[in-house]
Amino acid sequence: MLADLHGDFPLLARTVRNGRSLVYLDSGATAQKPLAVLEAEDRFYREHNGAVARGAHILAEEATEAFEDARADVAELIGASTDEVVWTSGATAAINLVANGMLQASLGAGGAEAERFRLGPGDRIVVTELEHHANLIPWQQLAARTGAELAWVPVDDAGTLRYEAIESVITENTRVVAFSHASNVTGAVTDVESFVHRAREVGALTVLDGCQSVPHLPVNVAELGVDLMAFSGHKMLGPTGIGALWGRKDLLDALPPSQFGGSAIKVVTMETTTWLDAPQRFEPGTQPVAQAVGMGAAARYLMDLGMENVARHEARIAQILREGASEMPGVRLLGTVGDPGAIDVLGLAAVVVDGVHAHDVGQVLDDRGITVRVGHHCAQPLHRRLGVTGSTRASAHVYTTEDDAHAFIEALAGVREFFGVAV
Amino acid sequence: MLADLHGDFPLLARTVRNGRSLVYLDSGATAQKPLAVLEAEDRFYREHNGAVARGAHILAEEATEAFEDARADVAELIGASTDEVVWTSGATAAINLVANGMLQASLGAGGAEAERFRLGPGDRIVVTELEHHANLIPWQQLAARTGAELAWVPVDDAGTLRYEAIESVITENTRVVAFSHASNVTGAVTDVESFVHRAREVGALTVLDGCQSVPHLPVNVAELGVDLMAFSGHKMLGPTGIGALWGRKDLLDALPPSQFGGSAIKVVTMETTTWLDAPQRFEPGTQPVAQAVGMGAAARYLMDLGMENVARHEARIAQILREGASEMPGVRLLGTVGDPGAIDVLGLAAVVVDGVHAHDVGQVLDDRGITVRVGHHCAQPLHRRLGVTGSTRASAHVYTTEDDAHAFIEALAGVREFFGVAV
Amino acid sequence: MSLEAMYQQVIMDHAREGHGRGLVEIDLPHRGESHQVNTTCGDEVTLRVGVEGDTLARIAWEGQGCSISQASISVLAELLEGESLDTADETFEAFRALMQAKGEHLDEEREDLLGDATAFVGVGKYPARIKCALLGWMALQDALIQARGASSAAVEGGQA
Amino acid sequence: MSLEAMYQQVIMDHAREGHGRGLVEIDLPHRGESHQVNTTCGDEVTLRVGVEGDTLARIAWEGQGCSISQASISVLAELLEGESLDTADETFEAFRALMQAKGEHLDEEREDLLGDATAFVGVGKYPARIKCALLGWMALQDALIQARGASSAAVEGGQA
Ligand SMILES: Cc1ncc(COP(=O)(O)O)c(C=O)c1O
Ligand SMILES: Cc1ncc(COP(=O)(O)O)c(C=O)c1O
Repeated sequence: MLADLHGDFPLLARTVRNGRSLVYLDSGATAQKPLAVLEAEDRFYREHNGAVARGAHILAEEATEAFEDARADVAELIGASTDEVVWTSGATAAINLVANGMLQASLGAGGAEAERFRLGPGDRIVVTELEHHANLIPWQQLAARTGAELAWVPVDDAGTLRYEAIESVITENTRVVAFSHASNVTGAVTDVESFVHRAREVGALTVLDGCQSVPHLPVNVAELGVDLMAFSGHKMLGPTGIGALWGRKDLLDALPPSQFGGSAIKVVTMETTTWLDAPQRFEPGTQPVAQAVGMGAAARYLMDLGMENVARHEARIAQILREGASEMPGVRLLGTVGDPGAIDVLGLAAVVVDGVHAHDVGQVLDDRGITVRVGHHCAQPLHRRLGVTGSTRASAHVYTTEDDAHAFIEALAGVREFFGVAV
Repeated sequence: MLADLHGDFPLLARTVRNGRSLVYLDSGATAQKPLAVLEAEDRFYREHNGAVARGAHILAEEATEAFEDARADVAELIGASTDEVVWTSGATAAINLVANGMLQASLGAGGAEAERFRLGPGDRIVVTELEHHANLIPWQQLAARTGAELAWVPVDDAGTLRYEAIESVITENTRVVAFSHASNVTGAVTDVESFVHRAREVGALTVLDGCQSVPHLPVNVAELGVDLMAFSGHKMLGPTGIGALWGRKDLLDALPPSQFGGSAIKVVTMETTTWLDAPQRFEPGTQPVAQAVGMGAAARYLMDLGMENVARHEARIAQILREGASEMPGVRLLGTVGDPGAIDVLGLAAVVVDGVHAHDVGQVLDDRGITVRVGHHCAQPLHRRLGVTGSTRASAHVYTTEDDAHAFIEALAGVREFFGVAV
Repeated sequence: MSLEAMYQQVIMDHAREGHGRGLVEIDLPHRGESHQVNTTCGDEVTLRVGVEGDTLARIAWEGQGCSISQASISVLAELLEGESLDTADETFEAFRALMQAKGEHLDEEREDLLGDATAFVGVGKYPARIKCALLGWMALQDALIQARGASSAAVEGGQA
Repeated sequence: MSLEAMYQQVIMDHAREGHGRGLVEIDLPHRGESHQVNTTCGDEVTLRVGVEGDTLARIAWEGQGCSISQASISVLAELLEGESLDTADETFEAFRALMQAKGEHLDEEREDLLGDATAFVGVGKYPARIKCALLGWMALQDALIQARGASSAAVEGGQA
């Protein structure tokens, strides 16, 4: 287990609802921020704020250096080269950058180099049935606009991906396979290799949604073998308003941009524009500089803890949450408990309480100072597939203690009684 | 004149290059931040950070309230209704939101309501020759993708818009007119009414680039009569990583989204998605919450100063900068000096020094602690039209003093001598 | 504010009982129907009204959701069926005011009008739950607009 | 670091003189041409080289830009025309090292190689200006790759 990190996270010291101490278990939605991140952002504004990559004066120089150093830190966290990391406003924006770039390519942008991104009738896009809306709707809409067909790898009744379907779903005409590294509902960590292997066989691009993996597990893009990966800052202890797209350099240099503006260009006339190479071609306009600096500091904070240690810590929390929930009468845990030895599941538990609506479950927990997420967690199709409209999710991060996890299980045990549902 | 506000802006107290005090004259690129903004963001992270519009727990409630209050503050600054303000990652993103929405519509998205956004061959898009790349390239590329034609209102040899050309350039088949409220190079404030009048005659949408007006002038969207307006947070004393699109509610509710993800949706199945109304339909994914809170605080700070006062203050700075530059031998001021009585020009001056490259001019100023911007300021076509590749721009904000402006003029006067160019 | 103050017994009872539940055909010339979704949680309600003269003669609904949303629909059905349209409007306005009151009680006159619905006073303390309590009321308002309209056709409409 | 230390007299002189300026045709079998743009300011250079055996026989260029970029092209033209390709490579590496040295001098051996080009030492203090100083050198490197390649055709290429 990691040492107790509460001292690093100012918000965790606050009290809620009638002076109760806060048990923050909504890190799957957004994480709290360590002082290292808050101070990095604040220092940037107080000492170095200036336009990046546009000016030649001292502040512009310092700001550019801070911005690029942060990019290097984030690249290091995922085992990538610095020039393969594109700043975006979040993971959602990163995924849309890829999908909209493919739309631009499909409409003729990008010349011969963009050929591999062109879609049309007869082509297939593959996702999975457990995707977060952010990694479903962009592909669904890309399919609708280009005439390509959307197909998906289904899950079974427990919410587990049916890996045996990969071969038949990822057909020869599949051009892109988008899937998440870990589910924000079941917590299951995806066997990436199964997808990559088949995608390579048919020559499809792989786009990984790393939102729930990068903050919690050791992630190395070279080892994973995917082509592109999106992740966000706010879930990995960084600021809001920032995220990143990682991609193989040759792909990024060929993908047409879909957001246009200053600083991303070589030459602009009224009629035509030529783009810089990646990452700059995808970074038009004034950049989220302070946020990048904050995300860089978050990456350093995580690397200092060591992602192996983080993963082991959260595996222990997962065990308490998931075993506790699965053994509780009248409570259904979405997904499987996970193997206590392996890191095959995130430190989260989404549960359905028989006879009590998730909103009501959440209200009882909130009253105890325990903040969890209720609803469909932006995964409506998965919830529908599991026969529920919503669930109650407790999710952990580096600062979550065993006590936090026990508090959740204890409070959960009292919910049905409170609502007078027969136990 | 405004009182000296340096005490509110921590960065302005720092020293640069060999201990010189900083004269910050690059606010046109990005503004410095008052304590009120830094503290609002910091307080948010330390006390209220939580996912917005998704959770039901106390932090989610507080974060949502802070986020929506900030939206109301920004709306108030521009005289708009709260539900007409969409958060974006910046002005560039806001303009792309409109252009990419029109692309989606042109490809069939959005049903009958989106009819007014559809473009194709035979349709015309109008911009001006002085646009920032952020308000040129999105339209240029939209034209290229849809087969519509791009036309522009030209400028004269001084860089002034040729208003008399509006009627002939904005033809009956013009569907959208995108133009800036104030030029970031000449500083000229646009006569918006001339554009709006003609656009209405032909039934074209008007999109205003308010990047350089909202931070410096009283702006009221209802009075301006435009349909949509983009502006960014960092130029109006707010954080990086945030901006806004304002639009008439009926238009925003009909414009198809072009970025897809969670929280923007009503119902999602694997095959289809239905969207919420504006502004949420355009805000998929985790929002830049802390940045919105910071931008709201910036709006309040400006409203407390009073935008009339801000404009008057900067008009005085403009006079010093522009008269000083225009009277200097061997120096060319881009644009016109402006009328000392009227607020027809921003507090900025872009100059070309005969025989000295802008980079070298900037270097001399930087050595004196004066930070200005050198280059094409993301307006290559305008510079090309004026026969230069770049210029040196000093630009002011609320904290700029007369002394700052005089320091620029004084240092500028020494540049040609330093480089041994005959005076 | 304790949890018990929010989940008053009246609310728990209504959530269980569900007055007016069952989406029966309403055979009146002036009728309306509305389907509302609470987009934060996906909860839904379909609510039908029938109007006779100035009277809100029938209310019928089907839906699923949390105890707050279900109880509040049950309460409004029990409270307003058979009342005048004016009373329905006033009660709706009073309920909206209660939701905005951040947990404070309203004046006696409006509380009288609200009857059992005053039990929802605690919900006003929890902004995220106000939508739950209002779900049925939004459907009612929408359905009544149709019933009052020239056409008596049932139209699918709106969102929470 | 004073401004005068950056803009040394050698630099000012080269900026004025512009050795090798003029985009003459190079009539040698092994030649190359490169067009480079400094995208921060739009400055451009077109540079041609001719190679004879192991010798960088000719350098010719045309361009416009700041005094740093113009002077550095002039210096490289003066310095490297007639030198061996190996010397050109070594000098390029030394110049790159100088730019990375943040205003510090290099060892004597490399400074000897650099000659007049050591005057650019102050540029290393200003990250935004390093691109200016390297513009011509990038063009040279690119043009030499072509000249050395199997084909002797001049190819348009690259960016700064
Ligand atoms: C006139 C104008 N339009 C658009 C922009 C782009 O704004 P941002 O960089 O904040 O996206 C700028 C600033 O760079 C500008 O000055
Ligand atoms: C699995 C997954 N994908 C994508 C996202 C979207 O990320 P963001 O909201 O940071 O854009 C999230 C978080 O909401 C997520 O959990």
